[in-house]
Amino acid sequence: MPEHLIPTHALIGAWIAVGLTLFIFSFLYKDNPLFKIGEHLYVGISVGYSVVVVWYTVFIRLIWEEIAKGNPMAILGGDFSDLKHYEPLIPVMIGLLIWTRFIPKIAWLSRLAFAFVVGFGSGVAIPRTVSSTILKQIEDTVNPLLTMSNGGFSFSLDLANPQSGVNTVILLVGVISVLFYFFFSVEHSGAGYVTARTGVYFLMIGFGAAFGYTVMSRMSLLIGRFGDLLKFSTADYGYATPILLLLTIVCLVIWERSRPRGAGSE
Amino acid sequence: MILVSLFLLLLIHGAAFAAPFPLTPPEGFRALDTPNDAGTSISLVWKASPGDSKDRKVQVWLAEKKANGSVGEFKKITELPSKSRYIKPGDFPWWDQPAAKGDHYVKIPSSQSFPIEDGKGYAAKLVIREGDQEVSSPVSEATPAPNWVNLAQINNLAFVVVFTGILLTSIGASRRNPHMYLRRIAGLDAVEEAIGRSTEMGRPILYLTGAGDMGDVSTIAATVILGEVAKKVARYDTTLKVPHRDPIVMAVCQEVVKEAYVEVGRPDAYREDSNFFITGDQFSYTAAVDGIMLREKPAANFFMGSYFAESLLLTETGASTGAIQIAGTDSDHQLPFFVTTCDYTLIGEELYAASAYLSREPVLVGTLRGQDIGKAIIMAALILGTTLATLGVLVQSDAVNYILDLFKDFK
Amino acid sequence: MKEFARWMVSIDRRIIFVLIALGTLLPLLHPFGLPIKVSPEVRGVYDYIENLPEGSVFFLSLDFDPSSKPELEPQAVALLRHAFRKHLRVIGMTHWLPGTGLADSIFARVAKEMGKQAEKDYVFLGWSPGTGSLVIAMGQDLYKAFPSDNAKHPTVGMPVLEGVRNLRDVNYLISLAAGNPGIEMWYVFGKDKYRFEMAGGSTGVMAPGLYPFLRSGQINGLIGGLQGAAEYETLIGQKGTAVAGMDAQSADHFVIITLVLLCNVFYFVLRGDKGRPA
Amino acid sequence: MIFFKRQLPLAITLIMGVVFALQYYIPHPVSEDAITHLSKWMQIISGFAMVLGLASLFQVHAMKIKRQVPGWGYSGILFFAMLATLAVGLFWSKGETTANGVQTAFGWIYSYTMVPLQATMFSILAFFIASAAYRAFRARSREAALLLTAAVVVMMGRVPLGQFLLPWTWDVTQWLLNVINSAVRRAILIGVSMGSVALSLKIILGYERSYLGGGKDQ
Repeated sequence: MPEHLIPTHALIGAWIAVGLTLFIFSFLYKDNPLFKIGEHLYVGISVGYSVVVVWYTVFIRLIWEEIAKGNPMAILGGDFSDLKHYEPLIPVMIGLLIWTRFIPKIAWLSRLAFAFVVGFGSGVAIPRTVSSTILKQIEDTVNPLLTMSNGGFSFSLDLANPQSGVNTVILLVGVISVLFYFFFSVEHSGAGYVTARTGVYFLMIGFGAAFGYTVMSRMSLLIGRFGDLLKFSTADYGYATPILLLLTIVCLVIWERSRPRGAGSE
Repeated sequence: MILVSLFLLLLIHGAAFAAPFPLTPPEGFRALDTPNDAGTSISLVWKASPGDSKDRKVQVWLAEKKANGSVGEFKKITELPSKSRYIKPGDFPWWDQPAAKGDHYVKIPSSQSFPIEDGKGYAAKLVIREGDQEVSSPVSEATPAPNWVNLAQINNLAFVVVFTGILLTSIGASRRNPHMYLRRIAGLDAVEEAIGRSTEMGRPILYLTGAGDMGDVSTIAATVILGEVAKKVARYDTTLKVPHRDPIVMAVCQEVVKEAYVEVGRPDAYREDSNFFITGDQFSYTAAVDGIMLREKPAANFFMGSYFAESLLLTETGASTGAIQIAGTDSDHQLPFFVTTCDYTLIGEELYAASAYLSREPVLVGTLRGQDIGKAIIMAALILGTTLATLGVLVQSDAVNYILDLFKDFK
Repeated sequence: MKEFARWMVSIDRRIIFVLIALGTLLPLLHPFGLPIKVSPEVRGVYDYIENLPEGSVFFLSLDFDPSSKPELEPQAVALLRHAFRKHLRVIGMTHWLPGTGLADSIFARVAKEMGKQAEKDYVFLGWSPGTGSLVIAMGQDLYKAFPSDNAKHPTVGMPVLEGVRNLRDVNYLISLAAGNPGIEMWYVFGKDKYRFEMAGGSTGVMAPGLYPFLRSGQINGLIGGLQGAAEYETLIGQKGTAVAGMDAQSADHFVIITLVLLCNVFYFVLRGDKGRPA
Repeated sequence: MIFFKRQLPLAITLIMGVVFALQYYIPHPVSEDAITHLSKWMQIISGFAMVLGLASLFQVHAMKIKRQVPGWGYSGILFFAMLATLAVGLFWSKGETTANGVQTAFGWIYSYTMVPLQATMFSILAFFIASAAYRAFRARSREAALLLTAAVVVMMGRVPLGQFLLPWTWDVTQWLLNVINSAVRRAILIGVSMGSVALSLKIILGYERSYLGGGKDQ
């Protein structure tokens, strides 16, 4: 067997990856220490990873490298053209205000920073939301029901074409009835009842479609994990998967036996 | 004679073969500052011609105007087929049209080969070519400038202004009358039933506020509803358990629950530990809450707020213990799971509506009413728009666009 | 009958877990290779890339993290193979911090496979904070938003970025998203103002929510989940992990459908009992 | 002082909100420059804000270790994992996951621990969907029946085996997604957008202040 084809670091990596995968899967049996170890490792590593990336992206790339381009001596000497390199200091100040949250006495300063960020975010969002998700959506829902062809008018009954007349009507009925269902100022009785019920039926079919898609999504994730486990179960990787699977089961059995009787899962 | 007529015939025939329409200079050609832009660009318009075809090319030539008013050397900027760049319906709103529908419209931005600067005059002409023939248009001049308002988007601004007005008015109205009419929400009747059942069975009530922080509308709604649930719990003297994953949300909820107990005159029954923090991690939190459900078998589970992948893990465990489950969330991607595993689900905006309905907080009620009016306008626009658009096809008229354009998104 | 139904309903759920595990494992070990049908949503993306001239700027934003790797990595790989085969200039980035390393390795791997060079044929800009503000920043000036790429090399003067000043110079943008920030955010803060053509690829969870944008032409194509990735692999004629996974996907769906049907059969059998079936 | 704590933040929000909402309608270079600079600033500020979230997690677990609450050992594991990743990332690999096409130690940690852990965490949901499908997904009402029927059709139509056995499910799935689902999502989208515009307006106008944190104006 050409075991040496896999470099050592990849081999160790494969064993660790398989081990951690099985730790997490052990949750399917029940909540247990192996799962908790895996989970806390995950949180710890991802926090560590995030800090490193934020450090290099924000503090080095966006702040330090820009400031380092400036020449403080030139500015002291009266040449202000380098001043633009110090622009990142403004957001740094605001960012530091956010950090005052850690110091209860001056924590209120962080409100100024939040006000700045949230104000900008809200302002920027309003016209863009109106444009993309209100006007644009109305625009596409409003369509003529009839089409003009060869001097005559026709109403297309083709269900397979999403733009056909009949689908335009269904879309319109759907949008209006669902909007009406989320309308709280009138009682749903009489014609209102019929419209709201129609809305509910549309909602349920729509959620059904989403449900089907979500099932697909979750299954794909499992398939991906199993694919990796299978890849690492070959002789090239020293049968990592079967060996570690056995070990995990043994650990679970020992844990189960060593627990005092009657102790519930934490 | 015969020869001449033969020659003429050939000429006519040949010309007809190559171009049924003679090469003429473009009509109505003019250059203008590109509307609604940041400057450094000019636009050209000219009328469509029956001779427009793929093979007939249009060249755009530009020249800079000198300070003394003379025109510099013309440079060829681009070449395009004459049968292109027509103004289509929907390109420009009726209140801001650089030219009529069906005309040609070309925007010339500044480029490295021909930089266009604001405030300078530019002369433009078109050269129409077909085969080795060519004709030139008259020269037209324009001065690019940046604009202060994007007129094409003025309907967007109008929408924002009108909506702001509606919102402020309805908040004002609900301050005067916080009991303005709101329709009953089906899931809310179940709340009472669920609490009653818990009391009968002597089992606790579990209430989750979701994964969001206090910046989430759904979390705010969840805390408001918690207050109302807590009042009923205090009256019935049942146990309430609220496990948390965000310390700030927990602090807020402690206040809310305490106030509720005080309000119904049972401050003695309030227990500080009904709100407790578990952890911020999604799956440890879920595992812990599942454990509570299995051990203490609450008679009613409430899931309010925003949820992610953990939703199914929670509701499925809850369903297996036989609890009444009431959910309310705006996380639409998780709604299918709540709907199928819970007894009652407040869908999307119903969650916000429930918080307004129960608390009668003027700002919440007013916002709900304001959004309702906005929705009514949109529903009306959809029905009216479709009718008008169909009418427009029937009578072959563009007049309906005066209304339809108001609800379109222009750039 | 009722006794049986009650016994069946209270069966240990770990037995169902085993069923799912088998439904996944067996087809992976013994694939049966059913043909993949291509939907118009996916074809829309393929056709647009197919018709882009050589050297066009293609922006691929990998907005996901390892938790969605099995669904979105095959999409990314198939799109990159297609783009590199068409000799497009590719710009990559991610809005999801934990996905940075994954996105980086996808770019590096496919580029190596297709013989493409970093900075000449493609660039991976990496991650930067800000989401919506970041998109606006790139729409205004790409070099201000990303002074350097993920490998810390300055972006100004990179051959692959020649003539690209901001998002307006991008010919086609695709966001492969597992949630927010993702496709909708790219539209609202990006395309809405900077007018590039764009499409989306997403996990199955997100896909149904994107159909309104597809219908209105705000995105001109949509690749949904593993099935979408398999369709794209079929279109470019280079089968990969998605096509390989589809048999397991089929089997799993049938296990679930059977379970849902059984659940309802037992439910109706037991419904005669007093009260709500627990 | 009360001015700085209460009115000033509201004033800042109001000014920022109004200015940058109007910015959208102003194509002039002055307005474009403003948003170029501000969006760049926001990038940097978001970096600072992220640290806030990370720090509070740090605090929670440090507390657990200090008080030795049950399970504090797991918090210890978390700390160890975090510090090890930090040390390797900052001092050894300088933040690079690959250097000259070769995986660094930092990249190794990422691809052999973080990737499998995170991917597996979500894949366990596949099992729970299956168990819920068996125990909880019942047609309790007409609505739930419609939901489940649509779900089954889409599950069939979206996989090759379903398309092979019942070819019509493919067409019905396409129709469900393109027409019914689009209508529902569009209505929800319009409703949610109105809600978010309303929230943004309330924030700008000072009706909504919970984002400022810290409960009632202290």
